[in-house]
Amino acid sequence: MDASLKILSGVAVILPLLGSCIWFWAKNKIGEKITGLAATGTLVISFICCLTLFWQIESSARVEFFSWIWMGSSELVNFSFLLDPLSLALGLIVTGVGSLIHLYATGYMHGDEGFGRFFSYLNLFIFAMLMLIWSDSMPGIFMGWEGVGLCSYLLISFWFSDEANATAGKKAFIVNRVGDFGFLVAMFCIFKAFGTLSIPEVLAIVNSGNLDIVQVGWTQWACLGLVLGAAGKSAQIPLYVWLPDAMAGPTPVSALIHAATMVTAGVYLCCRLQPLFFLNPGVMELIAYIGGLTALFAASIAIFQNDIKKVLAYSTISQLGYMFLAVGLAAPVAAYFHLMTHAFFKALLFLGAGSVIHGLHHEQDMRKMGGLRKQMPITFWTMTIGVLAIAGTPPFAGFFSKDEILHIVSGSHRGLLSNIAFVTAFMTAFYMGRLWIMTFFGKSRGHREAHESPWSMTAVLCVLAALSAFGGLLNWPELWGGNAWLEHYLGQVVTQMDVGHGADALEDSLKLAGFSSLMGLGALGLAWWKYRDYQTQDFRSPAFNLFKNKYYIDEFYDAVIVRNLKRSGEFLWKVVDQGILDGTLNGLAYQAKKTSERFRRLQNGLLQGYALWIWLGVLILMISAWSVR
Amino acid sequence: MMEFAFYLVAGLMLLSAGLVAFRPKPIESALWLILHFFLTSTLYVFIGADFVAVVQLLVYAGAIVVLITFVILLLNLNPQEISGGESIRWTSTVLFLCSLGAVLFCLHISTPSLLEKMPAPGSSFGSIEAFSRTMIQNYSWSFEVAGFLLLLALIGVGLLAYRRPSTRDHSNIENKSEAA
Amino acid sequence: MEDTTILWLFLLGKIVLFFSVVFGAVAPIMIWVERRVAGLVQDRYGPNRVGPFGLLQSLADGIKLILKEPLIPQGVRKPYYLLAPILAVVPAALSFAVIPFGPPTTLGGMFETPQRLQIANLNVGLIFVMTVTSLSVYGVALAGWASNNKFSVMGALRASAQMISYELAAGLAIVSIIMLSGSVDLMRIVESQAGLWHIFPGFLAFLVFLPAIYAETNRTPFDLPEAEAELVVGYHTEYSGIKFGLFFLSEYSIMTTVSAIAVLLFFGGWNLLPGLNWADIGIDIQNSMIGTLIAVSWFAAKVAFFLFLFVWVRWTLPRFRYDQLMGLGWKTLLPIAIFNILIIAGFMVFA
Amino acid sequence: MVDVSIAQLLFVSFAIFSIGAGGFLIRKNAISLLICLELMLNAVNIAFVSFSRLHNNESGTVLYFFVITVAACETAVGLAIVLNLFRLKKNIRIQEANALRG
Repeated sequence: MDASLKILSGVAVILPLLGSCIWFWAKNKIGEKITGLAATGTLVISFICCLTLFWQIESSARVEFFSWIWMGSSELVNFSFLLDPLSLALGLIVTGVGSLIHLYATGYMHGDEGFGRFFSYLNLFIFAMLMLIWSDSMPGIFMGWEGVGLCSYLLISFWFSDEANATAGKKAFIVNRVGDFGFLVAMFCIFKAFGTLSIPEVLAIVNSGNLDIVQVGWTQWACLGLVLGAAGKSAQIPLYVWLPDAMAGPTPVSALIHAATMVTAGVYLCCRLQPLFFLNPGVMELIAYIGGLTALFAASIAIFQNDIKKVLAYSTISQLGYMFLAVGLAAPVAAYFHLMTHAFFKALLFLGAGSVIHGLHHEQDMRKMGGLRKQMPITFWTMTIGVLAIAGTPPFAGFFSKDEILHIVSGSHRGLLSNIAFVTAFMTAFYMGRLWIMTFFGKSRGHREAHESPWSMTAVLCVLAALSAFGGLLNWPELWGGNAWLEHYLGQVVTQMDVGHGADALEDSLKLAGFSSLMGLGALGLAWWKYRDYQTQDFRSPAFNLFKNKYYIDEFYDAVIVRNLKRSGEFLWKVVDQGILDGTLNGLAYQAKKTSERFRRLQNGLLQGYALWIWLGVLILMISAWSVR
Repeated sequence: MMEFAFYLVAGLMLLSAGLVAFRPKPIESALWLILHFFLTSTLYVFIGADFVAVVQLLVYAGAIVVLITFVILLLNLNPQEISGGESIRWTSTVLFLCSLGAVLFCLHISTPSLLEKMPAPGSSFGSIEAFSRTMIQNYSWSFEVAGFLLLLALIGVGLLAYRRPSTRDHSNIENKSEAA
Repeated sequence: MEDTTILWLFLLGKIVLFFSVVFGAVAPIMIWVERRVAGLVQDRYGPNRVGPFGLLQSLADGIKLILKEPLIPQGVRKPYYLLAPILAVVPAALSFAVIPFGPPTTLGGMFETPQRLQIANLNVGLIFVMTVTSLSVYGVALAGWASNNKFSVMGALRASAQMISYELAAGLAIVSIIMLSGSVDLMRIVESQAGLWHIFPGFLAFLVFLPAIYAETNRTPFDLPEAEAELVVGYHTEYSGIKFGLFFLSEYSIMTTVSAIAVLLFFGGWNLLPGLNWADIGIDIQNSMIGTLIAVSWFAAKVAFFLFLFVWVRWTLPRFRYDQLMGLGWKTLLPIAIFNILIIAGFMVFA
Repeated sequence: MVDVSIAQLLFVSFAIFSIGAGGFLIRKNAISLLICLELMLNAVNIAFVSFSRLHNNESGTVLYFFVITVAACETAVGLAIVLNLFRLKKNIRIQEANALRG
């Protein structure tokens, strides 16, 4: 049984890697259509492997491949996979949504000269993501972590000929690197504390409970590092600036990487190392507050964005805020559930926006859209399902996962956070409604006739619409008679905070659910009223350009960090290097030259001059000899 | 009387040395040099070193100054070819005077033993036998080296003075005018 | 000991006697002899008008030269022009001081201890002679250069070069004789020849010495500088009157000196014959006045023979070319002289 | 034999040396330099011989002999150099022979 597991997981991971190498050259040899289908094919195969793995493994399994020789200490770090519910669930999403998006991309990227290159990067991304999720040792995760960051850079600046895309890519990469720095610090601390880096061993030691104070101190630092890493990768408060700019990449990329998979890595990491976080509750609190604040903050900006992809980017940030909020309140299952449903409807929304843009020939500004209901019916209906799902209307997946989180937040009796959560939920519904209405209703402000996307794109949209519609079944709460499958499935690995199962609990949850869905519908109605016959006017309030310019965060970062960095760099270069180091060196050489110059003049070729000096010498010798006799 | 003769010779020597050093024309200084060497050999006779006196005449007056005189006569330089350009006059005069002063000062306060008359030399002082015995016995090695040095000088001069026939220029013979 | 006044008088007498004989008698007679012999050799009479057999002819020439107007050509470097003849004559005269013309005698009882018939009793006599001969080069060089004409410069150049190179050969010959006699003092050299004259062991030295002294005095086979045909009269072309006379005088005095040296070094000075000494035939040259006179006259006869040899050689041998002359001096005489030193050393060690 | 003190002899020797050195520094043409050099060497010889007379052993005179050898070589080579200088520069002014400088 172990051998088959090894083969399956190996194939699932190695296939995308091989694929990425092949597509890079194969583009002009075997034609666009075939490369597209072949790339999607590799993804489908690895999805099937994941599926079979999912069926075969009950609790968790460890697959060893080969061992890295770890530098320095004799500790051997072996390259192996930890296939437990957490990693398999996420693996399914990654490969599933990934293959759908590959299919979509064959249509979307049709005719682009970098077609092969695009698919090789995508495959490479999938390989890195799987590595991140499945490897059992921190260095393994880190390798995946870096690989994913690299692919996001490559894909964001895919059309690198345009300066803006290139800088966006660089920005993303650098901000991620700051996060990776946190991750590295965490790894060092863990190694210092526990002497090993493979996660099962670390968790075993932590669960055994006999930790001395020093080790706990080190774990605290580790957790802080992990939070920084997660914030970097999942675009939370301090390091979220790169995600909106990442929209410069092609839409499938945004859908796959910046909605479904990569951004969830942070959440996965926190869930994976949950016992570590339990050791220091302060950090959990920090995560919760970061999540809440980010959610509110991003939602407020999303309301005033005019670019359709920017709106979706900020909505992703706020939804991730929700997930971190859940993780912070020790509810990893809820976070995971929201993560999965979010993957479905956010991918759907992004791809829908993609087909709108595709239809309008790369027009991204919503003010130039409108009235696409008739020209793009399928996109319209699938987008409607997505908007309803994210707004949290009852039958759809979004309602169940968000309601779960709201339930937990209100249950944890943290007043501020629960208010934030509810307000953000209202705002989310509002800006999604605004988006929905501005693109599909009202007069067509665009000057060109839009056309429906080809079947490859619309088919994917329909599948995703179905998933986001029935996603809620994954974790139908027991209170409402569901079997809460995900809770039991993930329960084997992570511990969920219990919200209570008594009769009043059911009553509360129903009340809560009713209130949240009413709020969502209300926000949609408000949006309908506001933007129904939208021409050009928009909010005209002083706060408006504050929100519009994203609270001037970018400028602030630039002013505080980047400029200072440049200035200090320049200072070091000019004053220290040029001034002091070179200065002393050149100074010495100059002095030597000057003195030798003086002595050179002494040797003027005059024979009698030399004789004079000799004579003086003799005289001096004579006198000194005589005086000393 | 002998005292007076010594002072006379010493005075003449200084005079001739002065003339040698400071007469403008080289040929004159060469001739004065010959006189100076004669006076020096008489000084040696006064001291009692006969062999040295004769060798002085034979080698210095008879060979070295002949060489110098020959070169002066043959080159037949006209005035502007000889001296020209400002030389470091004042430093040398200052130097010369102060050194002379220094010497006088040293001699003046030197140990009284220096001022006494020298004892009469041994009978064989200054003769060829004594000289040659000392040289061959004590300084034989330096004698060989001196011989070798002469050989080297010979070869050196040969090389330096040799002019390949092609490069000989006869220009300096025609345009000679009033000589030094 | 003798009282000093007599010694001083004796010294004065020697000086007066010697110089009057050499300058006064020998030079004029030699001139006369030379012209008569030249005549006879060329099958003609020599000067025979002035005095019996023309004996007074050289006296007449001398007076003519003295009374001639001292002509100084224009363009001549005056100071050095006048200095040159003096520099030529002085060294020639100086060398007589050292030559012993007779055995140490008491002049028939005038002195208790035998006195040297030598003007200056230098124990470095022979080196002094060499020094003086080398000084005579100045006169020649200066004369040629001072008279400021191309021919005399060429003549002076050749004469001095010749004298310098042959001085070397003569010097080395003399060195071998000094090795034989073991001393540098001329008197000692003559006494060491009592038994065997140096000519026999040092024949090779004599063979080198003879041509060297001819070259030294610029005489016949080597008289290139005054070669009438090419260089007019050589370095003393511009000289006339007593200045020319002085040059002539210096030439003849050097000839007498050199021949005297030859006699002293090789032919035993005043010793009678190689095997035979004056004592053997009963003449006491040391104490009796007549003995001394006989010895001195025997010495004078030998010197006269050498002088005659000079004249004889002059009118028989052809002149050398300049490169032959220099070649002979450097490439043959010098090596022979050095080789001769080795031979003499061998002779002394084994004989 | 004149009985004279070493100081007087030394004085004569040094005076001549100074004159020679002064001449060497002042004169402007190469041959006068050589002549002054001869003067200096001669002065040194006087000192040697007088000290040899003072201590009554012959080493002084032997050294005198070696100094003379050196002087002869030096003069010969010096004159050869002057000759070349003359050929090269058509004059023997010392100031102008200063090519060998820093």
